[in-house]
Amino acid sequence: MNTAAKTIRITYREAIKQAIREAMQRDPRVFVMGEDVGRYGGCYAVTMGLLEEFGPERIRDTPLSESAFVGAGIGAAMGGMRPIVEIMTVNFSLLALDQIVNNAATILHMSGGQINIPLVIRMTTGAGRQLAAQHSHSLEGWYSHIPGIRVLTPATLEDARGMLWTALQCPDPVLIFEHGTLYNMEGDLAADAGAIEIDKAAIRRSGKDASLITYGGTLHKALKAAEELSAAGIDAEVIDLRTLRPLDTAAILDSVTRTHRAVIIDEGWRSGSISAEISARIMEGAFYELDAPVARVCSAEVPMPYAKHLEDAALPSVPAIISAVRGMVGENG
Amino acid sequence: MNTAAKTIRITYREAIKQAIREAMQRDPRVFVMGEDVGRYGGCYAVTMGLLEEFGPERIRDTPLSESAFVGAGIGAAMGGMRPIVEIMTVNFSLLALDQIVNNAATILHMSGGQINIPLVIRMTTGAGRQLAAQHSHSLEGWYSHIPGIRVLTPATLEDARGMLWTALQCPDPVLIFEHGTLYNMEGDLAADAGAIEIDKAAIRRSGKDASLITYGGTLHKALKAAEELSAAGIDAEVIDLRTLRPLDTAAILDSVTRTHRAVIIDEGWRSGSISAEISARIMEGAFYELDAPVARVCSAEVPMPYAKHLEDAALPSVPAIISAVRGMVGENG
Amino acid sequence: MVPQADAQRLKLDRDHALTLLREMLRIRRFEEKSAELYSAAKIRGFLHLYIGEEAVAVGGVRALNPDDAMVATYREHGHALVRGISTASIMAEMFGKQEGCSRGRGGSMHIFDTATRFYGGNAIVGGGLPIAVGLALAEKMQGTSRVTACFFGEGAVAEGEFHECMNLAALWKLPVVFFCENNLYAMGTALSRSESETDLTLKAASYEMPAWPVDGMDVIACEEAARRAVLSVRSGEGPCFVEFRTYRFRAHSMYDPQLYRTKQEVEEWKKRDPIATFQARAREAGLISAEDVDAIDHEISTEISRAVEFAEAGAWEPEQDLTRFVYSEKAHL
Amino acid sequence: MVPQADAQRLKLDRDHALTLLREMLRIRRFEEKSAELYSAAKIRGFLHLYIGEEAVAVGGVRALNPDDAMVATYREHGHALVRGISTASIMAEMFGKQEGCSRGRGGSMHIFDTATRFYGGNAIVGGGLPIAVGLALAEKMQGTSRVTACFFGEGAVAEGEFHECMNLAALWKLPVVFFCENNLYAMGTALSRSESETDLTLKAASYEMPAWPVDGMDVIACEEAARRAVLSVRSGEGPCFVEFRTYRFRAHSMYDPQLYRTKQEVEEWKKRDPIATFQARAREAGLISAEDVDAIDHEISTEISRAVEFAEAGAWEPEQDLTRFVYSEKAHL
Ligand SMILES: Cc1ncc(C[n+]2csc(CCOP(=O)(O)OP(=O)(O)O)c2C)c(N)n1
Ligand SMILES: Cc1ncc(C[n+]2csc(CCOP(=O)(O)OP(=O)(O)O)c2C)c(N)n1
Ligand SMILES: [Mg+2]
Ligand SMILES: [Mg+2]
Repeated sequence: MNTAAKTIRITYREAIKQAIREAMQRDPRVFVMGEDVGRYGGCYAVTMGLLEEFGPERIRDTPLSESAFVGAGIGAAMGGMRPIVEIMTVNFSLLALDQIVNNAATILHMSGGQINIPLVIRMTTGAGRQLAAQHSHSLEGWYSHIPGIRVLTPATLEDARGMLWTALQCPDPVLIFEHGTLYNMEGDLAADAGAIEIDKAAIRRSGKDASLITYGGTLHKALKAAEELSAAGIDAEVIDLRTLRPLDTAAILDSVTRTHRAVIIDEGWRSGSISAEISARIMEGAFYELDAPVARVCSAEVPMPYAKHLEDAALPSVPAIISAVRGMVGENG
Repeated sequence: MNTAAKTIRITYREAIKQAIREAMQRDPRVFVMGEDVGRYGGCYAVTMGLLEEFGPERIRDTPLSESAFVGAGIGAAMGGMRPIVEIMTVNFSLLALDQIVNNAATILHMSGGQINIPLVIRMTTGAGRQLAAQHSHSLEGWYSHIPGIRVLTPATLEDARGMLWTALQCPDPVLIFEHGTLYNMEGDLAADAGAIEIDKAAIRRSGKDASLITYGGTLHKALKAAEELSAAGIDAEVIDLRTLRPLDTAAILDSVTRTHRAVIIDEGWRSGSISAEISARIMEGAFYELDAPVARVCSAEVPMPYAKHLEDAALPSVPAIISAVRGMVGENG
Repeated sequence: MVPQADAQRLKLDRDHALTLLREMLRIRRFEEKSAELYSAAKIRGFLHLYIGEEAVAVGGVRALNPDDAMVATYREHGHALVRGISTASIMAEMFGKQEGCSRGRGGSMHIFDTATRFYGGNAIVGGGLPIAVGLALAEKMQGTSRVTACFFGEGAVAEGEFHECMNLAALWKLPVVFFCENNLYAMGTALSRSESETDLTLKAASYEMPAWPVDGMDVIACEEAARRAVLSVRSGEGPCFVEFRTYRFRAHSMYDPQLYRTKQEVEEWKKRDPIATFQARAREAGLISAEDVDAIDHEISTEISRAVEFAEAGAWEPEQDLTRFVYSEKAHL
Repeated sequence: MVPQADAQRLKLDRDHALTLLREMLRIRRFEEKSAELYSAAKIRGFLHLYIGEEAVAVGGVRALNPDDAMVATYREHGHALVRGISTASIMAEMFGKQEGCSRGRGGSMHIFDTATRFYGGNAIVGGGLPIAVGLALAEKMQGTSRVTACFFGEGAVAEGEFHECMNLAALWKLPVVFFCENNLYAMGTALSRSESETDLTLKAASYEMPAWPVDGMDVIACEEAARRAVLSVRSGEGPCFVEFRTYRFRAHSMYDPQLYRTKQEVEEWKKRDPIATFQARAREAGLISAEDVDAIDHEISTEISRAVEFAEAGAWEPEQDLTRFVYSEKAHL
């Protein structure tokens, strides 16, 4: 039908807001709770205007009490609501980690399957804005170590618009990480864009020479690198993981089996990042397919410095991705 | 000299206690702070008797305020003391994680190298005692993702006795994870056993057919597996990592380069565990040396169930290690 | 601070007296049997006995309606029994059997039962408070008149979560009642060693929350205070805080040399045994007879031996089901 | 609650008046320049201005001895300036230059200086409190008579860490003074929307900690209250809490549409501008003249332009030094 053809110009921020609005219109059990989501309009303006539309009961400003309001989200979910808890940034989520790891992730199991926790927690993640060591973490990969939760990392307008509703339908706790540098990303989105599945990776660019495996904020760096590589005659495939837990291992192995080379790009600190898990899974599932060892382009292992040139040096960069690919396509290529 | 020959019969618990006692005798800046370290004698009796010897100023019982007393340890270290903060178990350390990640790990860097934090944090880790989902985490590998801290996992009497003093000499924050199943481990220790380096892995059993790479509570399972394998004619090397951050990559690659096969044994949940990082480093540093893909024997990805048979099934086991090695030595072996 | 509504004393009649005695005795005998079974290694992990504190759970839980919700701690056998969870399913849970209320996945510290809205059994001190606040938030948003009761020990008062939850509940006038079980010790730490202000009702007052203390060894007083609090909360006046002044007769858990208190102190408190004193009172008042007591005793021991038989006869959950209940089996709720 | 010692009013003489005015004006002009440089993109990341609150830092910091310690928040330019950290090194820090007090690694939110015992600059709300408590613990254990001052906003009062730290400090009678800067808003959240009890001194009282409020727009009152508190703390009577009632004239940070308050409210408060009002008072009292003010203004603008030149002329830390200061460069302290 031709409405499907219609598109609208929209930002990542606005796409998330529309997803929240639609969810609140469709389901009276849905409400938003977090610091400054109401009167302030959200620290990154995602919830701007929703207070006026839905009122203070459903757009709840909370005190600075991360552990209590995240835990209250768990309890409210048990009690029949569908909370969307916003933690301003991943950096502050550490104050609520006990509630996430010891309650949200365990109660379904500890209760022998009796009690579900249909909770969605949204938070901003990532560096790139000179916010220094306490405001620049990328811990989404770290969170994906925890059984019992799901970890989503929307990197496109479609996913920003569509993952939330599906997450709200999920009977288990879902964490959604929004990279801070994406909020102003603007583009065209189908006017009727809606819910979208949340457990499959996506091929954002297909190619035959190497697989660039990434997610979130670094997806766009990988796509840019792939462009530049194609100019140099190297045809790279770009995989957007979309979901870090559960990881879509099949999609990863399938791509590597076709390209025989892989570079993982991850804004997390290298050691113990999700990039390590991906490399290990390729080791276990596609070892004999590899023409070269899997490479990783991650953040330097340093608390993020404030100075721009040092921050840039600490983060995965397009040139770094390109040289990693070139290095490997050189080898038995 | 012949005193070196003298040994004493001692438990892991007692070895740690002696290390604490010696440190407190040698350095007046050293003190112990934590929940029930004094009157109760320590939840695992490690500090039993120290209150009587050193008094309540230096063996400080704290309220149930993990974030405050861990943070107070950071401040006290900045202020010239040498605190040994005991967090009863790793499960409760999540309540103090903000202080560890956002302060202890960052302040040296954020201050441009001005401020050191010579803090030691000890905690019990691991499963195996039917304590269920909230009391059975093995998060030491997870912690080792954080730049700015050091992560130690003493698995032998020598390390239990010797790592603490060296950790106290270190100008940076050191986390020591003691596996709960080791406290009653008894054996002979040199009467003059003392400080020992904290950044090198150790070969606990040398072998030529495969490298079993592990640490902490699973070291003893790996050694047992190696014994049984040797009976079957497979000569396995056992590497005790001892320190998870920084990882002794050289020792890992050196062993794999000799054995051409590696199995990593880790009590952490498989996805995103330190075993993934080790596998990735072998991929990057010894790919062409491998006769078979690196394998991992980890904990099942489930909040730990209470029932014994289910807990046993969830944890790395000697038979699982053996079959992983057999599987690979079968291959082009 | 005491709401006046329903302030007159409860009229105690024979049935009421028999019920109170039966409920307290059931807990006492159930736990004496549990201790025995722990020594027999039928029950493992941590086992925290409530012996001495029975009047609190009996008074507190009886004040609730069947459709109210409740949250408790790892010392929750008593609360679960009074709430009406079957003795058999609780015993089976502690045996780790599939017939247990949590299918043997939770054990003694994690009793859950949706039928009675019993939301655990939480082994993190303070960890249940945010959940209770969230359950109450859900009730309020859904416009019910249901109350959520949150039981916790005085040790939890030192945790940051206590502070955050008291404030959030009072700020939002949520229908939650905080039942603080002040047994004077948190493991080995006396209240005076963990709180600068030991009058806990003053803390509650600092959140503008009505609060009052009650003799936790007097079951009638406990029931009255609890009913008064629940009534006030149900009437929409916001949360209440009740401090039950009680005492733990047994060790904190099964391994506790009790170095932190004198035998004499324990003996003094035993003179105020809630069961013995109530029984005497009811006998004097001519409400019950020696025969009644024998009958109740007989009835209870039959119930408990049946529960043990049931637990013994129970099945171990199949090992291949290990990873069930990590994520929900239903796609939607 | 007010300790009587030193309760008489400060005698204000000409020098004192000139100093107070100069200190407040320096902060004001420094931040006006900073805002300008932010628009010019010389300063990046988050920039939180203290304009309107100058009297608090001037009064509070002046009450300290040179060897006392202090901890502040991300809104700490004023405190750093009054403490005596050079204008040039603070400006260079915000430029991200190597000559900055934190070598450009910290930026505006992370000013550190060991020479003046200025322990940051913390960007986690409440995150500095445990550090201050620990610094005070170190002083007490080392038997010094030094005091640690902890500045934080009223928003931090909702955090669990506030509660844990107030209790620990009072319980252990530590030499720490809590200076709460109540500017009525935490980002966009008014105190009445975040606290069930808005009289913060009552909260302090619930920890048995002496506490009193003071007009934070009156620099004399601020200095008096601070001196009184510091004196009481130094005398060994344990911690004190002072609530400075003040107001933020500017946005929370550089991106804040200020939807949460009216222009009129801001204008009302501006009538109480601490600088204008004090200047008028001092003029009336004949303590200072118009020429004095011009002289100070001139002096300050020279100092600030020198600071900007210094920052401009500063060097970028070499990129290859990126990972310095993650771990200490000295093996021992
Ligand atoms: C956050 C946390 N810290 C420490 C522990 C270990 N622990 C278990 S029970 C307990 C004492 C709690 O005392 P209280 O709250 O008074 O309850 P009680 O045991 O007296 O019923 C402690 C310290 C824990 N379970 N959780
Ligand atoms: C733990 C935490 N949560 C949220 C934030 C985001 N944040 C930064 S400043 C601020 C407001 C703090 O208000 P207040 O403590 O009153 O200090 P003020 O900014 O008014 O000086 C918030 C919510 C943070 N930095 N840390
Ligand atoms: Mg107690
Ligand atoms: Mg404020």
